[in-house]
Amino acid sequence: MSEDKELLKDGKRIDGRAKDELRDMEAEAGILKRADGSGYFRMGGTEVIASVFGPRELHPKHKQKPQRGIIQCRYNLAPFSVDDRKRPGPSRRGKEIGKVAEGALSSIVFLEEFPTATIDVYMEVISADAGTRCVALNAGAIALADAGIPMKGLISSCAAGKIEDTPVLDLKGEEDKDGQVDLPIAMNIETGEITLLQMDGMTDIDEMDKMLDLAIDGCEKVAEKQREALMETFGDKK
Amino acid sequence: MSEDKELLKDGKRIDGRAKDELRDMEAEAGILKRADGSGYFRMGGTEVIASVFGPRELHPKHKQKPQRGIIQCRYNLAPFSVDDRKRPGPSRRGKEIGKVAEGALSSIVFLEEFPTATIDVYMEVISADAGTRCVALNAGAIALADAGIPMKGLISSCAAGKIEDTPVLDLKGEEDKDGQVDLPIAMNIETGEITLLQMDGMTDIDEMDKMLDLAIDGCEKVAEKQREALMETFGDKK
Amino acid sequence: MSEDKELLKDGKRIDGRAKDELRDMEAEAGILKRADGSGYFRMGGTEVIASVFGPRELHPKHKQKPQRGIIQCRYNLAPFSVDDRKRPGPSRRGKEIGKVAEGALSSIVFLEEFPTATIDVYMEVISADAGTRCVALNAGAIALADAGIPMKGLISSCAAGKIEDTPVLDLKGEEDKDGQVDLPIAMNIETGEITLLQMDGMTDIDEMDKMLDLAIDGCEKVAEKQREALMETFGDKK
Amino acid sequence: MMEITEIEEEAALDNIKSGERIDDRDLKEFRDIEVVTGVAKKAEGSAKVVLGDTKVIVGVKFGLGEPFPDTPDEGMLMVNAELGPMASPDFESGPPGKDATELARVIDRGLRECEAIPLEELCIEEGEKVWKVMVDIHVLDHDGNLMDASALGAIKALKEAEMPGYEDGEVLRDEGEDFEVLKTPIACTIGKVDDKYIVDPGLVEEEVVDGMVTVTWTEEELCSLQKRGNGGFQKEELLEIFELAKEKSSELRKFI
Amino acid sequence: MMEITEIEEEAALDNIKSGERIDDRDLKEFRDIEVVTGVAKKAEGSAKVVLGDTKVIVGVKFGLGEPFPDTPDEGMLMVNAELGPMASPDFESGPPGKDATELARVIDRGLRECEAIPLEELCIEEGEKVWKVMVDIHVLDHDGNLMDASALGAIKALKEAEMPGYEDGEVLRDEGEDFEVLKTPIACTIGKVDDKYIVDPGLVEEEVVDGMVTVTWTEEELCSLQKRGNGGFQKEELLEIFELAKEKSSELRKFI
Amino acid sequence: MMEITEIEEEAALDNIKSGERIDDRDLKEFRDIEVVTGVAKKAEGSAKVVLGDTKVIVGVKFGLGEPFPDTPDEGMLMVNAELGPMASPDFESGPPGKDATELARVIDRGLRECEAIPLEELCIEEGEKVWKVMVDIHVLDHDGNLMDASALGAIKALKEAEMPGYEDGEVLRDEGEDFEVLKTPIACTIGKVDDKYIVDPGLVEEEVVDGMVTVTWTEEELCSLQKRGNGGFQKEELLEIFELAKEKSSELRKFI
Repeated sequence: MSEDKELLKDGKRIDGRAKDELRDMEAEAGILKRADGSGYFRMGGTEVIASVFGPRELHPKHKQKPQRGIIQCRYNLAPFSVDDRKRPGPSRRGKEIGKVAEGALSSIVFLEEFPTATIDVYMEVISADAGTRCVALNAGAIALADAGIPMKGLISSCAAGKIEDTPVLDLKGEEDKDGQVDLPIAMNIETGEITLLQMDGMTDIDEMDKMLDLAIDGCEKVAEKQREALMETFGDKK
Repeated sequence: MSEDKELLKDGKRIDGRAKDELRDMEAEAGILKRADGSGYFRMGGTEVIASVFGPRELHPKHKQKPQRGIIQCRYNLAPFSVDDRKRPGPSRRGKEIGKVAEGALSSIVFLEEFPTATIDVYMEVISADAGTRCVALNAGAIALADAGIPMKGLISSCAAGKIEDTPVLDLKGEEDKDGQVDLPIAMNIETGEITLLQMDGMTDIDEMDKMLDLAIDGCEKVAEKQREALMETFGDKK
Repeated sequence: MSEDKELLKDGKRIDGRAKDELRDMEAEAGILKRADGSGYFRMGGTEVIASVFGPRELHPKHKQKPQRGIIQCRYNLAPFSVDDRKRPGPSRRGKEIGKVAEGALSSIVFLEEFPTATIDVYMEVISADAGTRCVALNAGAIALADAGIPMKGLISSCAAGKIEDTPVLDLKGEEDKDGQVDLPIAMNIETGEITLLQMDGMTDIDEMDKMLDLAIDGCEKVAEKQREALMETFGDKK
Repeated sequence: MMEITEIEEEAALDNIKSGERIDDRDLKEFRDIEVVTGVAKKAEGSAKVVLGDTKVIVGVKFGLGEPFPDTPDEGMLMVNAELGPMASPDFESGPPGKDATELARVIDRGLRECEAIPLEELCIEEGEKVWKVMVDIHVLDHDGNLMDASALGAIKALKEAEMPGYEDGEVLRDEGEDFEVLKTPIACTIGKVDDKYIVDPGLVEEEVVDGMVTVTWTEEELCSLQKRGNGGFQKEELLEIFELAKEKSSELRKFI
Repeated sequence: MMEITEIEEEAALDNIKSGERIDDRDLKEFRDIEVVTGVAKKAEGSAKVVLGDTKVIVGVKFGLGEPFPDTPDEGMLMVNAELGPMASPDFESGPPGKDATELARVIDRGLRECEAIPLEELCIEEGEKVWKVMVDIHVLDHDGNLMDASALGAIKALKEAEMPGYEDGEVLRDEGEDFEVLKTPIACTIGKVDDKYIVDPGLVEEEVVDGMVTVTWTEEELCSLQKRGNGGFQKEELLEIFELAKEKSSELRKFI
Repeated sequence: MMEITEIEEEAALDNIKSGERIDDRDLKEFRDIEVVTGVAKKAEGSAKVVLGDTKVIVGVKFGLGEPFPDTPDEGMLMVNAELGPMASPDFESGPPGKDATELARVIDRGLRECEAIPLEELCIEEGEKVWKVMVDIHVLDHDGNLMDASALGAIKALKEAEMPGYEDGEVLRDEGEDFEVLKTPIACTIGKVDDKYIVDPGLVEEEVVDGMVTVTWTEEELCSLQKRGNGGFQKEELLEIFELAKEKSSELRKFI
């Protein structure tokens, strides 16, 4: 990560946000028919649609777990979601994000209620402007709730980062590209447990402390948006 | 499709055929031992060998249909069947032709007699000089009959087209390349039902009417050739 | 195979060996924990680690043989085992070697004791300086014995070859590259049966006779090394 | 999750036979249609088509490439469709199967045969560098008739597209100008049950019709045909279907 | 469809042990052989080999390519085999498996080691452009001994091939001249049961022999060996097999 | 073959809860560690790491390549991991799955973020030719904590590597000089059960911990984090884990 551009000016960021301010958000639940559950989440220029299928039988059978179900996540960039068209098909980056998403979501579902089953969470990035894994998890968590999967809580996700040696919340594209640290987290809003944590870049523990605080606050705000979307659908269904 | 060459001269085509004339044909049944049924069909410079296996169990099992069997078609160009060697392996074009071939052949087989089963039709193009999908279907239909699969009729196939604004029957290589329309059809000879229909190129309904008439007549002639081949084998077996 | 370099001088080879001399060898059994059996073999600069899993259930089930088990071999070059990094994944050469290794090893295992099962032998080449298939088989045979698989004998392998019109034993890298013939064999030491035999290069039967004698003697010496390694582990286990 | 049951299939069939539809439409009536553009911000052009509960996003990207040897002075058009597992319990991960491939190729032919895209104007340096126009069809929810929804989305996204600038081997995505599209091919799929024709078959209807034909019309001419499904058609039926498709495609054309 | 049964296997084995064959051949007798050339009209050379009920087509195509870095002044030879599902209920679709790969590689080595193809004469521009000779083995019906049938088809197709012309980076397929082949490697597979040797093992026999060796002879020299199957051979047996293969390969050589 | 049983899992969990380990280690104790270099003779650098019964070989190869368009004056670093079937009954043949991909990418980020490799010094000709540094992680025996073993092997193999010479487009592997590595990132994985932390989780422990964090420290700074497994961590726990990892990574650093 280089630092060519001026990313902070008079305490404001390139899009005018304060250091601890999220991009504008939009959320929706139940947007698809065929899936068991679905969700949409947008943070600034990053948009993701998620669908959930299951619990359903896991194939091939010898991968089934007798005591509990599993969650399988697929994270995928639409070919037109990035500047240079992305060739369809799995990428190394996408595989890794699928795995950490599984780690983030598995802790909130009562998987022991679904022995031998799989719950499949598909997250399709329609537009990518940084923070795609966080937005994907936010959409995925909405979809899981929309599917009526019994859960211990809600997972909400956002990233903190460091630009010009300053901790800030929710990097957008240019900030991510030219910034110093990217720290995406996901949190169980009920318990405060952090269920996804990744970090690139150089930092010390003191800065890390500050970035974690920013990100945790951010997750709380994301959760509000997710809850609104779920309430609206819940209202619709009545 | 461009129109650089003179494709029609004094009502005759580049190979001397009349507008409503098929290329010379050759057909044979029962040419292979290991397959349950097999067939060979040649139209001019286009040659296809087909084999049929089944009805047999469909793998993986969760794809089986409880009420009826399915037909699976594989259409493949041999690497040496075209000018520039074709890399082995499935192509987009081959996949599509496999699918429309399944649509064309499924309607004549009593599939309800074979619940959970598959009938596999393999069509290998040995030499390609236009009309490969039609010739493949003609070979495939012979192979199905040779395999003793109970059928409602015979599928016969050929293409009409438009060159120099004139509807003609059974395009050969140069005509296909420089022509204006290609209209391959397949027909159930017993009922007259058209079970494959594709079209590329620009046309109006009036021309379409004429091309369909040409192609339907062509299919009748193809059917004669297929029947001859089957009678010969039937004779052999006595 | 060209003959640019002087490979023989005063009856000695480029590394000082006599014509009928093997490279120095090293062997070890039981080097891995998770595998059911494992082995290590080195001949000069060629090193292979092998592991054995099984007998275990063969997937998919429709490939199981009701009367006897099968042996499946995977031969793989580590990406860093050759001069120019090898892209991971199966190569044509590796597939062929896997097949001839299966042919070489299957004859010594009492496969009829393991109906429907597979015994999987994985051979990873860590460093490649000619003779990799022979060294791989030597490591694989140790791993099979270490796994306690009931066997009729021991398979030992080495290659003879021809350089400067002279039959020699156990070609190393430069000799293989610039030599005239490569003749790898594997032998059941108890019965003298040759269970792997391949040959590239031009030769007559007289030379072939001499090369086979060299290779057979070489296999006997390899067997001693393998037995030492197995005795050592057997001693350890007491 | 909606798995199709036999009962639903029978209901769909019985309805059509008596001149009705399971979703209370007329035989020749489309489901509700909505077309929204600009839905994928990183795409040079994009359109979302909602056809009843079927939802498709089509995105258009421009890139640079080397032309095909036999057309050294023409740009390239690529149409790709992904039927990803998010859109239906019947779709699996992996490379495009037969259905996705057919979908992409029918739409590709519809655009190509009528020369909707002026490929010869997309040449930058003959034999060396040309524009690639990449149309990606992304299915979000499959409730039937992906063909018509995707074709509509593709031509809409192309018509909305801004073509990026070019300088010294670089794509300048900030400098867009309107992209020229010469024709408007519209695909319209007609299904048949006995002597009844239906427009815009839904998911269950696709399973029960005797067959379908996807007919692509430009403003004046037929430019592509694709018979789909297992049944067959008499010639006279086909001619009726072509006319019906022409008539109905004008309803879809209003959304362009 | 012929699935091999245990009874057939036992019959095949008992026959050989008593000096006979299930198809009434002598132990050292080939099945009926037919070799036809010019069967694939688009190939520069092609041959169909019928060996009993085994049927193989081999096609040769010429193309242009960049030479390998370590042989910048040599053309390239590629041998590929497809055991497609049409030829046997045991073959599956997909990339070549172990059997197809072994088949292609043994035939490749047979051609390469004796320098049957003068690769250094196939260089067009050193380090830049050379001819690729692509030999494709296409199995139509697998009734055993694909190795001998395919090797025979490969050398026959190469000998029949017309080499296309070349001008300004283009392949001129209309201007052919005879393609030069320097040697005639012939593969002959010998199977063993106890002390009996058989020539040209059929499908069931391949399953029951103690092992097989595919021996490739040029006119005078051995150029490739491949032991196949699970059993083993004493050295003396091998030497007998090499001689027998030499003798029998002369029968196959007549078809070239 | 060791398949993990429920009984083992329970034993591992109970042990940790009472402050012990199934293999009699202390909670914050590594298993026996051995690091050997020069184990792969064809690699420019290599290291074998033995961590208890986990065994990993890392090999470094140098090659030539074209730089990425957005960094025309920088060499390229590639980290790849193969979890081949030899190392565990749970691993399958095939392209790298999620686990192998995560392993490679976490180690890649550890090296890249702290700029351990001076990529700008690996440029040969700007925009045309640069060095590729290819780090391959080859797992021989998987008994847990592949992450720490592989990261240690990677930095060790890089530090031991001899960089080949270059002349006229050729790699001269006989002329090596020491390869410069600027930082020493060390990965240390901490697992949690209730309020207990464990270092270097073994195979069974990885299955039963509430979660793990792989923390990568250079000499002074954190350069990569990866939370793994299904559970979660309070913020305070994370800060404790980062400190613990720093302390314990100094023990691993001694092997460099």
